[in-house]
Amino acid sequence: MDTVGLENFLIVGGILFVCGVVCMAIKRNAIGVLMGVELVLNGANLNFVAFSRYTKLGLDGQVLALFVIVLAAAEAAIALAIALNFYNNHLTIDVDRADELQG
Amino acid sequence: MDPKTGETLAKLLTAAWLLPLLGFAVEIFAGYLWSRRSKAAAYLAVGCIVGAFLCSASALYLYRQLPTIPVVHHEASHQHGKAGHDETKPVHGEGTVVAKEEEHHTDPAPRMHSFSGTHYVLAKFSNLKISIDWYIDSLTIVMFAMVTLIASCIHVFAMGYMSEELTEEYEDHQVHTSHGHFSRPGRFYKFFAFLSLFCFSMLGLVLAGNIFLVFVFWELVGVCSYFLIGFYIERKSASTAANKAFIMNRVGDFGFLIGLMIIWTSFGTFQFATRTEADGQKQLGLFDMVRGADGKLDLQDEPGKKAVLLTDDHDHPLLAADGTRRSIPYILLIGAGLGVFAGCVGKSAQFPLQTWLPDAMEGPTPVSALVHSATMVAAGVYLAGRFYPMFVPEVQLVIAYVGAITLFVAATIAIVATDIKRVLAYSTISQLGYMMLAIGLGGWAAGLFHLITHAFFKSLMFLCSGSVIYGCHHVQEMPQMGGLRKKMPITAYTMLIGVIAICGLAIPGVDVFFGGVAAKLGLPASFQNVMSEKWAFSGYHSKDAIVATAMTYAQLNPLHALLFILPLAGAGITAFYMFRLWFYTFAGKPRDQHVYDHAHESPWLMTAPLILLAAFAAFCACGGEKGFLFTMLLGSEPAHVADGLAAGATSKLALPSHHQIHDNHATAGFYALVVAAVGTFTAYLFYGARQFKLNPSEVQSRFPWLYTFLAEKWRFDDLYDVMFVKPVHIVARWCAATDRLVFDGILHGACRIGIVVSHWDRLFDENIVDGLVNWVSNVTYGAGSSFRYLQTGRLRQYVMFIVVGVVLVGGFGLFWLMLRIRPS
Amino acid sequence: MSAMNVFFWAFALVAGGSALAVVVSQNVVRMAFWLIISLGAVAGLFFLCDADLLGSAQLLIYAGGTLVLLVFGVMLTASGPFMSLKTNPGEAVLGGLVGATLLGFILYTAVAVDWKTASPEAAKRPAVFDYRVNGYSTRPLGFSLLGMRPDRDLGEGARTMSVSYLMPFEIVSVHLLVVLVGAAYLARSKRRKEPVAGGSSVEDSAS
Amino acid sequence: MAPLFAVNSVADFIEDNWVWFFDLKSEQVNESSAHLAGIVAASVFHGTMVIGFFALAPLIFIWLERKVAGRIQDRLGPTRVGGKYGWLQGLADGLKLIQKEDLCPGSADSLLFRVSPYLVFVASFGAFLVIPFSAGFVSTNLDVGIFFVLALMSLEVVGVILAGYSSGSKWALFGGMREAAQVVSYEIPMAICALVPVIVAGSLNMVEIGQMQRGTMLNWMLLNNPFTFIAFFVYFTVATASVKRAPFDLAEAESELVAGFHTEYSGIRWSYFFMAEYASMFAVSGIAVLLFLGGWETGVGIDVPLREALHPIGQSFLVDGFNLGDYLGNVFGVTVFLAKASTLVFLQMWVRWTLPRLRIDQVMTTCLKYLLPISCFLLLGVTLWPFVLMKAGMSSLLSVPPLGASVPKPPDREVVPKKLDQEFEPVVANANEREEGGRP
Repeated sequence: MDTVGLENFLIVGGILFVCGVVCMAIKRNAIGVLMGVELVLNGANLNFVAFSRYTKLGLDGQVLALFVIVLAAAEAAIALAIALNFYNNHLTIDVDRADELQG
Repeated sequence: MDPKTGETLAKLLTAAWLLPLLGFAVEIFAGYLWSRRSKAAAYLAVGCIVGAFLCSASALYLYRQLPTIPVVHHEASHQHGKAGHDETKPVHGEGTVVAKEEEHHTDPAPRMHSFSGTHYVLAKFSNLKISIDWYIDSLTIVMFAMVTLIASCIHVFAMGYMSEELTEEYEDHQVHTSHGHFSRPGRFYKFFAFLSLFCFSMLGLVLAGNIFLVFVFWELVGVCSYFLIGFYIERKSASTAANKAFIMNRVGDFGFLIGLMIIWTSFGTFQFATRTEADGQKQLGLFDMVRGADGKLDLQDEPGKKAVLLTDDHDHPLLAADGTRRSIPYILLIGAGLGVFAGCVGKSAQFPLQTWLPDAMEGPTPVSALVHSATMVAAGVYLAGRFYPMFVPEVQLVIAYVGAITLFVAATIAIVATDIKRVLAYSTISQLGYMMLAIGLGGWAAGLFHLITHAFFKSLMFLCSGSVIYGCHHVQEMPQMGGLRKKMPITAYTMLIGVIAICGLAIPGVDVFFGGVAAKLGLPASFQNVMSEKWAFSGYHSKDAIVATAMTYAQLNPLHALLFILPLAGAGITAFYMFRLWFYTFAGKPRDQHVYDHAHESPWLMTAPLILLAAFAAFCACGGEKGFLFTMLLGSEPAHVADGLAAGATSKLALPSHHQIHDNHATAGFYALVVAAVGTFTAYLFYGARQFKLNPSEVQSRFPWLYTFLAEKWRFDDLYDVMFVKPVHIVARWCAATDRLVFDGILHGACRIGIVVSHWDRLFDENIVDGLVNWVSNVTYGAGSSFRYLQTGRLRQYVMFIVVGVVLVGGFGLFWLMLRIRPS
Repeated sequence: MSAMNVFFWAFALVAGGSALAVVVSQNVVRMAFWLIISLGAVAGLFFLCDADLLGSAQLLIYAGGTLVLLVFGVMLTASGPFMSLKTNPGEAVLGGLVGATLLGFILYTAVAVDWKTASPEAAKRPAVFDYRVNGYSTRPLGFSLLGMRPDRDLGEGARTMSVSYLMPFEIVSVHLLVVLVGAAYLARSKRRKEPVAGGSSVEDSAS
Repeated sequence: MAPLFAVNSVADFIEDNWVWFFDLKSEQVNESSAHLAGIVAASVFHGTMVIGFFALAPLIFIWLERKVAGRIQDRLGPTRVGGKYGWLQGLADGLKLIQKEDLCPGSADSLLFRVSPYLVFVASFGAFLVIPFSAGFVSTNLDVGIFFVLALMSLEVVGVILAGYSSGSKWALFGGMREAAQVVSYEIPMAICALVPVIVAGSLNMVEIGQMQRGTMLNWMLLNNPFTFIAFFVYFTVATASVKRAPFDLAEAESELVAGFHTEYSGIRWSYFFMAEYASMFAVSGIAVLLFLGGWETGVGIDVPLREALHPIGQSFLVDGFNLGDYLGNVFGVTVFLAKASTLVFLQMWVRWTLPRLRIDQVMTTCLKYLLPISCFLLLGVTLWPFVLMKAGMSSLLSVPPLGASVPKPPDREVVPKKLDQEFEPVVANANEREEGGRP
């Protein structure tokens, strides 16, 4: 008997999501922030896939998850390039130092 | 064979027509692609025009191979015409008998073929259409040959004459600027481009098969003439002359346009000849509609409603839509004729529009030779000839008088002119007058005959004068020349040939002698014909024909005796001033030693055309009335016009017929010869003789008023100045004053008001509008300044904001949901 | 207890625990390591959902690609061995609180909604991508990316193009190309104009 | 991995999830009729066999490596342990490594240092989850098999990087970074080359790909068309590089980096790296065999008759649903597969001891400037190849039925891609009729 249902997946997704958000919020390292973003995306992805498995969403959920994965890879590449540039300009990777645009 | 030959002829002549256009296109766009020193453009132009000449010559050869049309119908009408003539002029019955006897002898040239067709339809309005037509008869072909031959010679001559333009830096000594002489890049290529364009236009004019197309090319040659007269556009005199020529021509062309409008509205076609289209539809031509085959105008002679009824090519009446016969009011036909003739007057520099031609001598001499003597100005005569069947007797009388007056006036002015080119220019006007006179008098073939011969000897003389000018380093005043024949013998003697030709001198009695010899020797008939003609250069034959026509006309219409007296006198005057020119220039002693010392013969490039043209000037009319050229022209003569006039008896005028003219030929020739000889001799006495020399200045001081009158060109320029220019100036001055005072005043007032208003406007703008905007911006700026502290620039803080925002929104949302759910 | 339950709880625990470890770790490379574990576990969850292709893609792209990239980034931007940027404890506590609240909301939503009734049609028909019912998802997925929807009977007159993914697929592929070029452009090494005090290793790290 | 959970509730687990682990061709054994004891026996048997193979193969290969190296270098290699050929040398090495102390350098990041060997090990052995040894011998018949294998093997590099980084040594770091750069680069042409036969087959399922190549050697993917032919050699080169074998073994270049990323490792953790390396070698060779060299087929056309002959033997032997004859056929297939793969592994060793090591820049240049464009060209070419055939009016290059014509349609596949051209239809129909009697 399967006692595992949609809710379980949603809970795991939620945990991943919140971990990602918190990671984004408290990490000073730019790459740490980036990892937070990846976690958030994965939490969302997990939801998509679970919905596609357990509800009528079907193929759409998987396709969306696929797109998210692909775009996340793209985003990671760009973000890392930005981080490298940032490091080249500031000699640090601390995002708190990136406050030149403050009011 | 006929249509096929017609096609071949059309193709040949079209090629000859379009070749110069090709040349023009290349020359004007790629003329100095490599260098302004390159003669490439000239070679191209010469190649094109020589190619055109070869095409024309082949066409001429082909055309001569065609059998002539049997003259049955023509004979009949001729007879008929004679009969009518007999009725009107019983006095000359004797002449008819003579004519009858010599019928086959005096009419050696039966009608020749004519062809026509369409290249391209430009516009079509139901059954009316405007198209690019061609019309080929012997006149077309002769004109083509003449134009291309002369143009070829002149192109070659111009290669030498214009060689000074072969430079990057041409200094114009006649234009003075604040920095000395004006200098510009050479325009050698441009000159030849315009020459090519001109040739194209002229050939197109000749080939055109409808009057509208003639008008198009008419304007094109006008434009070319404008460009070429104003070739030295920086010279004030040149640009003025170009403008003058153009404006004078506009006056004539205005008449032409009116004529065109009348024709278009009355006939619905512009086409000359009747022909069957490709779709089998018959397209009636103007000539067939107006006149029947016998040359008669079908008059509807109601009082106050005189009209000409239109017929088709088989003399069947043409019906309008309502079943009545189509007709054209007689007055309109006169208007059309006069209108078209007005165009001819302008183009051929006839009285009263003759003043532009002498000024046109500002152009380079080859231009004068080609455009302003040999071909373009002859276009007027050509058109008059081409349009001849459309002229009613009244119009013809006008033409005759205009021609007569022109020839006399121009000849008298030529006596006192001293500029070598101007003498030739007046001579040209005078000779054109002869041609017009001939056409007006019914001597169609004579007039066009003179057109051809004149073209040869006048272009020859112009080129000679060009050679003189070139040799004397741009000295044009005859009083500074003299004795030049030793320095430039070829020029001098070719010029002499031209002078003799134009004067119409001949050796009397030689014809009889040689004719006898030829008969004795048993030479072929054609040789006998040639030998028994007078030994004279071309001008004699053609002018003789005109004088003979005039004499016959004067005999038929004694009221118009002046039309005989004026040309006769003109012949004497012509001889006088032409020999004056030659003696002045080439004979005697040098008057200006400096000019004489530096004079030199022109290079072979320029003298070779002279020799060729001299040969043609001398011998092109060989055989006179029985000669090749005249026979050719006669083949296309609308001879039935004269007969038709006589038969119709619509007018009190009578036009001479061939045999009548022939009767008077010998007599007239004798008169003309005597008069010319007297003129020549007088000239010799004045300017050539070493002993018994008469002094021209004495004559001049004896009749100062006459001299001044002639030197000021009969004061036509003054007259026009007073009549047109001054009034226009006065009106313009008034307009200017009105403009300055009234309109400018209004404008200035409006401006002042505007300034005052805008001053107030500015105050409003600066204080109220700007104040409002500034206030808004200040407030915005203040708000932004206070809000900017929210923008910390800390990434993680923003994330927190987002999360907290989501939590808050979620919390409120949940709260609200609970509130909603609980009551239910 | 079925194997599904076993695997689900195992993967879920690994995924959640590792995610938590990512948050807690101070060293970036360790964070990356935990992230790999977490993402791998998520891939396992994908497999449990019969999303074979997605699971493999997750492994290949995330674990194999993105994370290598991340580790590269870490090493290229590290100014010393085992570098770590300490989080302010206050911030950490605040973040934890806010995160906990957010988690509360999310869990409440996930549990409170009856997903079967929320989507009534889903209740009527069996789950779409159960391996035992409908077979593998790879081919339908591939077809849908090519513009066909074999899994769905759209009925008469359906606008088939509007529900397939050919267009997004093309856009994403072009997007990837652009990203490739853009990242290469952004990350290219720029020679420093003036030497920076104490930054002797800058040249190496940039190259 | 199965025994881990078998402890809990083996019966329940297997009954629910047999399809996850041992795909015993479910056409004969449907869920309701599965007999518990037989399934358990089979699973235990297979589990033991696969695990045993995983454990034993590296030992054998290590011995083989040393022997081959010795022969190539004109020496004898191991001679003493276990008799004449020193065939127990691997075991002796293993024992020695297990006995060694598990060291962790002081400057290392101890957690990562300890964990990364496992990561590498799991990644390279995970590949065997989906590699079929024969038509019926595959632990998981995954529909995205080849994709999954490539994905898992790409994880290996993470472990290497972490190992290099966490060692706290510059040799290790350099080795790890080199490895990362190299493997990440070579993964791309490797995946593209693997896609070339996948496009021909129209399936990612490795069992399907293997079945398509049944029959004679002409049916092998290698000889299917010019592009797959070239792709095989490119793939083998790239695979050699991606498992960091010489001449591409820059990550552990002894002459430059001491031992590269595993400089600081010793004992059992060190041996994990080596077992992983040899497992990877075998895995990429197995993939090459499956994709290009006919998988478990001998290539001389005896397989199908042999299986047909064996099929009637021992229906429902011992347990309901277990077919002894088919099982023996599968064993034969496994033998063929292992032989082929081992040959390729031998080839890799041969290359290692023959060719000198490249420089790192040469390695990268070879990949990015040559192999990558070539593989892209191959991909393009193989995509366009059917059109070339269509224009030429041929069904295939070597005038054999087109690939996969003899494979019965899988029952779980509902949508069949439409054939490109109608001309292919009769050929397919004939092939189906001819092969109808064969084992499905």
